[in-house]
Amino acid sequence: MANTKTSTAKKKSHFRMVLRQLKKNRAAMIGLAIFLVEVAIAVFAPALMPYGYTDADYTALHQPPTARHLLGTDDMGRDILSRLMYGARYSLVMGLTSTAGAMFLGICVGSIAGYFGGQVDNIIMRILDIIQSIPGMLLTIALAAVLGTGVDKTIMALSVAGISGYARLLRANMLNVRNLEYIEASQSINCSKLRIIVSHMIPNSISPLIVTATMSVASTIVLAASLSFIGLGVQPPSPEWGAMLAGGRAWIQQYPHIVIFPGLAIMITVLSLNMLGDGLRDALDPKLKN
Amino acid sequence: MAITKNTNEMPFLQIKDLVVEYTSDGETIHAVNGVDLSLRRGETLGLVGETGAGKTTIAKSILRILPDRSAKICGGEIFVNGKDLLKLSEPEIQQIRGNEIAMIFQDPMTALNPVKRVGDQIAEVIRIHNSISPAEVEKRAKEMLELVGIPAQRFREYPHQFSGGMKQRVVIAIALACNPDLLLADEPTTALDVTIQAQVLDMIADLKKQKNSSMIMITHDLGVVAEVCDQVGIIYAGEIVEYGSKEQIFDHPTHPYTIGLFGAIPDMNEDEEWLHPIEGLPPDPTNLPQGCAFNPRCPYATEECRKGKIPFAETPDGHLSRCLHTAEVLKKEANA
Amino acid sequence: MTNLSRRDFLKVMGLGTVGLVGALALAGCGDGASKTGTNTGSDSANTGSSENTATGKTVENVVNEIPTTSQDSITFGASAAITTLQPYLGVGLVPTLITYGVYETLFAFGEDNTTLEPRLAKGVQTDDNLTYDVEIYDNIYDSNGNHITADDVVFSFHAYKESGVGLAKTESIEKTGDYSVRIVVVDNAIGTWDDTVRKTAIVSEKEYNASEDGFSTAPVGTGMYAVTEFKPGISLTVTKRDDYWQADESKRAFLASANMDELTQMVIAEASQLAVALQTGAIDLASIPQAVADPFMGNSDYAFFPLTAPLGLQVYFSGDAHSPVADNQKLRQAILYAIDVDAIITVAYDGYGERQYTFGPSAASDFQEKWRNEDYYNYDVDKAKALLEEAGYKPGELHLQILSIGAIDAWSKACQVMQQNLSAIGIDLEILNYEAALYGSYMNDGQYYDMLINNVTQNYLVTAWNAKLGAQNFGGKTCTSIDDPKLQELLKGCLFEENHTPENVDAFHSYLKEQAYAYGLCAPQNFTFAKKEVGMVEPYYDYIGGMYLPCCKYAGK
Amino acid sequence: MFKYFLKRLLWMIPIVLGVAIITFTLLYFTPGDPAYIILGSNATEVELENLRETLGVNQPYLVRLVKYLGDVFLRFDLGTSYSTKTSVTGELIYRLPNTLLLTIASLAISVLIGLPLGVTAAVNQNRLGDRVSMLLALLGVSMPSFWLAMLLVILFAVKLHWLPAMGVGGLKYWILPALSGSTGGIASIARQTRSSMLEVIRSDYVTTARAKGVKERNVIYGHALPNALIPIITLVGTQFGMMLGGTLILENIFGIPGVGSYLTTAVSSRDYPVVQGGVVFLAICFSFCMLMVDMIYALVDPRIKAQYEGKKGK
Repeated sequence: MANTKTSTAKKKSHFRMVLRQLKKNRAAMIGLAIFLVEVAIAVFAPALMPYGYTDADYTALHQPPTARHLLGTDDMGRDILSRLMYGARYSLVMGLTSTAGAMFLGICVGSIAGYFGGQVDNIIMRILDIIQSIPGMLLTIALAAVLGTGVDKTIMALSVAGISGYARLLRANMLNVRNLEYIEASQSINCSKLRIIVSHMIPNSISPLIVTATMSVASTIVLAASLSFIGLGVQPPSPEWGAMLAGGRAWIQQYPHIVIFPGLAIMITVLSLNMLGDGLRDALDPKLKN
Repeated sequence: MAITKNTNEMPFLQIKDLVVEYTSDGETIHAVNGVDLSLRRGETLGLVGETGAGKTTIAKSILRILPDRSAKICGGEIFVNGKDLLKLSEPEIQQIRGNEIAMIFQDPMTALNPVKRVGDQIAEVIRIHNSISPAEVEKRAKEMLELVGIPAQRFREYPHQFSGGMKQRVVIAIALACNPDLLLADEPTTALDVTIQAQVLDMIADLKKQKNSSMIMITHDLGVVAEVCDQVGIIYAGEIVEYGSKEQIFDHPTHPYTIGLFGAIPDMNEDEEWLHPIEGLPPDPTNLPQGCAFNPRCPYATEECRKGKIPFAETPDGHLSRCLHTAEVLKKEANA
Repeated sequence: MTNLSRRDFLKVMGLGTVGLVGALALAGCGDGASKTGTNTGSDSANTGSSENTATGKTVENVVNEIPTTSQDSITFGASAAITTLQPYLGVGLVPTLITYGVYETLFAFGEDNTTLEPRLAKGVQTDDNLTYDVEIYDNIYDSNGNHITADDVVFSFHAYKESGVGLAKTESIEKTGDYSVRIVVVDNAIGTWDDTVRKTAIVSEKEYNASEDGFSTAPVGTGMYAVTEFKPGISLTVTKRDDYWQADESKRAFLASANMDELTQMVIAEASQLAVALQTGAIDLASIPQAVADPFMGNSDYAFFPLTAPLGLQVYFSGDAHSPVADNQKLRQAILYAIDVDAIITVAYDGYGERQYTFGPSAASDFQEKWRNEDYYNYDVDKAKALLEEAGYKPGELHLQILSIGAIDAWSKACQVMQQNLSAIGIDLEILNYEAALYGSYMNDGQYYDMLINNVTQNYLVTAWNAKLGAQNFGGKTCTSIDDPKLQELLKGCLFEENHTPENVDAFHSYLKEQAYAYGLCAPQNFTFAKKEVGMVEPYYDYIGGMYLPCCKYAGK
Repeated sequence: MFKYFLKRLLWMIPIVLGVAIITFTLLYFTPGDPAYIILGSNATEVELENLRETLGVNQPYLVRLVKYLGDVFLRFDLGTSYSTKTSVTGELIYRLPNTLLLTIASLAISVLIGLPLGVTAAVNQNRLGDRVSMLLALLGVSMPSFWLAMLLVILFAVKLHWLPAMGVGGLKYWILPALSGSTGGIASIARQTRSSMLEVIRSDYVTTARAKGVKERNVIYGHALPNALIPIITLVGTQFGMMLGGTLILENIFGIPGVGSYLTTAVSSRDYPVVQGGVVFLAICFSFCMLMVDMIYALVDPRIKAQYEGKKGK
């Protein structure tokens, strides 16, 4: 039923259509808002922080929330609010960069497997089977142990551990796209293999990856937090949220607030990203909408 | 306004002023706008119209299987054997579905549950409506399969092992399993290729005769109507615009839309340069034109057509047409 | 129901839920703020640890009336997981109930944790402190009735040597008679012979080979106790044997005493859970970390036994050429003066700890009291700044790295305090928090760091010094690659039986302090709380500071 | 069907071999060695070097790889732990029940609660029930399981003393771990069920079922749900993998002697035989469960079963 109501039919690129759809989704907007506020906090952390994130006040150990320290102090008398603000940098940086890294590497591997198919695809798929039969957390732990502790090495570990998910997803999409007519068309006008992959195949199989990427930024943040929780990943004194959680474990009984607030920070970040991810998924795949 | 063709005995099915609306994305779609129908036992009524005219909605409202979230029956009554189906409670209507009234669906590829055995899907409707032993249920289900021309050994196979035509036969077996009094066939052959269509139509016709059940055949294919139906109702934008016996409609089409429909059929023995489609586009159901819904596309439309509801008018040969200019249209058509 | 549009509904629900979680969290911690904890006794008199900044505070034992009777069995909690009971493993992996109670050794430390006493051995002769002839009793039987002879002793020594975790300084052992053996050791340094004969568990060869998991779950020893129940990773129970081979009480070694009939050790890894277990009575006794000790402090239901642990914290300087501290004595002294040891005690040990006055534990037998009043680099920022200038560095120029283990809370906090202290005088200290395994392969090589945090303890200071600074142990240099012949000469001057005199020990202490190669920071005060009903009168701690219950004194026993 | 099952089993051998080689290589290049952890800080370099020799940690890559593969695949001996000298296989078999019990309990709770939640949310879409459950599901998915575990410990063990926070024992020891383990699972299964049910609920065969007079409950659970199961089963499969990983942390918090905590401590103490043995052991359990998931596919959907029997697998 052609809809005669709309005026001139604007040239609506797929991307702008998705954005329009996304704007209508209230929850996604709330998620985006929270996420942007956090990015702002992370960027302006040094200015916003009431105290330096390493300033220790030995007279005020384990203080519960008071006027001076809004969220209280930790086991070394450092202000938890400032550490959470600065800590946002670690979580967001690690979450975003390792997801981007994993996605990039995954796309390379996936597109090679997807395009060439046959023996190449088989070998890559078997290697991915092997990697994926090691439970995710264990693979990340082993990689973190190999590469060592610290932010940069943790990002590498998380990226490498994330490759197989993206590779498999992209390959699956590429296989359906491969035998569509417009790929044969581009082959017929003898485009180079790389051009076909990059300009035709990837854009058309990328949208599910975008949804997975948004969701996996959230799960990567949790993974990074659990790594430092068990002593790998980011080490004290840097205020990574997982490390702060691990630090507060011994004082669960008298001073639970040391544990509660970092966890809350992780949850709110992950919540906002999940809301955004849900919105994106609905926007990209409308039939679930009504 | 109740219309009964002949008033001597109570019609088996009577629909009075049925109104159905869908809501999606904040907009309401007026699918059925005051339909009146009646059908005597053993008779077949053909409902003809373009897709989206509301034919399927009428059938589904009879069985009350409209998607309850987005669809709503706003008004009207549906009497079967004197009982108004719309007033029945859910358990009561469930007794009727599949037992007294059954439906054959349009697309056989999706009408059957892909993960259940074909035999079980037939047996299910038998088991629900008859308290008989499981062995007996299976026996009757196998009989139904044989009846629709499928060997009983294939009882335990799955839908994906059947061709389109075979699947439609299973759907028909399901519909007729409990000897329904009323059969609603929603374009049963549209999704099939031509050779299979004929077989399926013949099968429906003689099964109907065997079980003496009445039927509503929904289709947009006038050939099917000619072969199967006794009465015919032409539907446009959720309203019946012309209603009468098959002979009356085929011999004296009176309503401009019906005439347009017949005109659109390409004639085999004439070599035509161009086909003759009806000009313009079907109306937008969320914003129906005032008065007669056909007026924007009707060559005979006048100002009056755009005001208020157009009543039924009796045509010279005795059937009904919802048009103010019946005489003028017939005169012009006679000498064209 | 008023039509609540989709938008407002979501907003209300979202805020409500986040508020709910926040409330749950605050409710959880609100209770913590009042710090009354859940102990039933009168509100603990102790002031919150946050107010006072007194250094090294200790809390007196408040149990005034000593109970007259005690229980026959004790259930106690400890955080170390017990996964195996084998005799020949690394340090700290097997509980003392097994190493002292079930297995026996040729000799063992007496009550003073210093003098060796015979246990399985009857007597020993040696003229050069290198070759020893040891005679053992002829009536030794293990809990399965196997008779222990010289062959078993030789077998046990070889098994321990092959495991690779011990007897690195034992040359050889051979049988010289049914009940006598000859043992030759590498050198006659103090501690070498002690470690050889007091760490090797003597078991019956037949019994050991018969056990298919090498005594991992069902050990058979000659000791006073036998294992009655063992759930790996969960709990271990030992009970007193009535058929102990040494019937003559006067001849029994101190470690062979068994003042308690049945002992059960529960594995409770989490500090807060250890406290809850003691409060709820699931366990009778436990060493409670300071962080969760509040409910028991000054609580008259619990007897309290504080101990300054011999295993404290030390900081070392690298001798490797790459490091600015290697050949700059003034810089090392400036750094040591800048370190605020009392702040470390406050932060790392929640205020309960004691300074060290030399490189090693103050409880060691060759520790000299006069060292306590010497200026052992007491915290003095001005002197530190002056020395830094003398060392040739302006504030902000110097960047140093200290190697530590991220997972050990006390070490990580001590480093963070030192980081703050050094930044106060203009030195940027970076903390290399590595995993234990990585730390282990870097610690004995100065090229990976400028400073190192570590801990060492022995019952003699000289053995501790030799273990960390003895050149022969680290390929010609100290453990942090410092090459100083005078240091080695002074070390050898007090390491052996004949020259282990106070003057020589003090000479080495003063030289080491002067050169500031290595520096003792502080040691924590461990708290052991026991329910009154346990009736413990006097505790016994072994040389590493672990309480060994069978040797403690109980009322009415 | 059985032929396909056997083929997949045979196919697991090269995969497990690959896992063993990858793990071995990863560990070989991990800096640091177990000596310090076994001997403690009192040990001198001479003693450390002596232990490294005994353990054979210094041998070249190929020598150790061949010896290791020979042990595992020919003699089925996963070796003994460096620190505790106990046999790795024995220890893993002792610990596996705890890990599997926790993982399967969490998975069962997730499915038993997540599924009906998802179905009811889909059935009355956009009504109150749907909104509330989907919002809670969103919260459940966003809450890190180890933080939730600590919150539960604070509330139920430390403050209220209703439940033990640690250790292994009767049923009440398993409540908190299973609850924190399954919250994430409940949430993601509910969300997945809702979306795949929404897709299925509009399809024609559901209308056919209604037209047959089938009661609404049976229409939803009897006809719609079986068709919506496929994507849900895929999710449950991946959930199992994630939960197996997740329990590593929960075992750490609740002090459950499981394979997870055994491996995490072994990785940080470079106990190579334990890590290699453990990962191979977990990989076998994991791929076996993935195979079970594929078998369940065939049970639920005859089309996939036909595909398995017809051509060579996926």
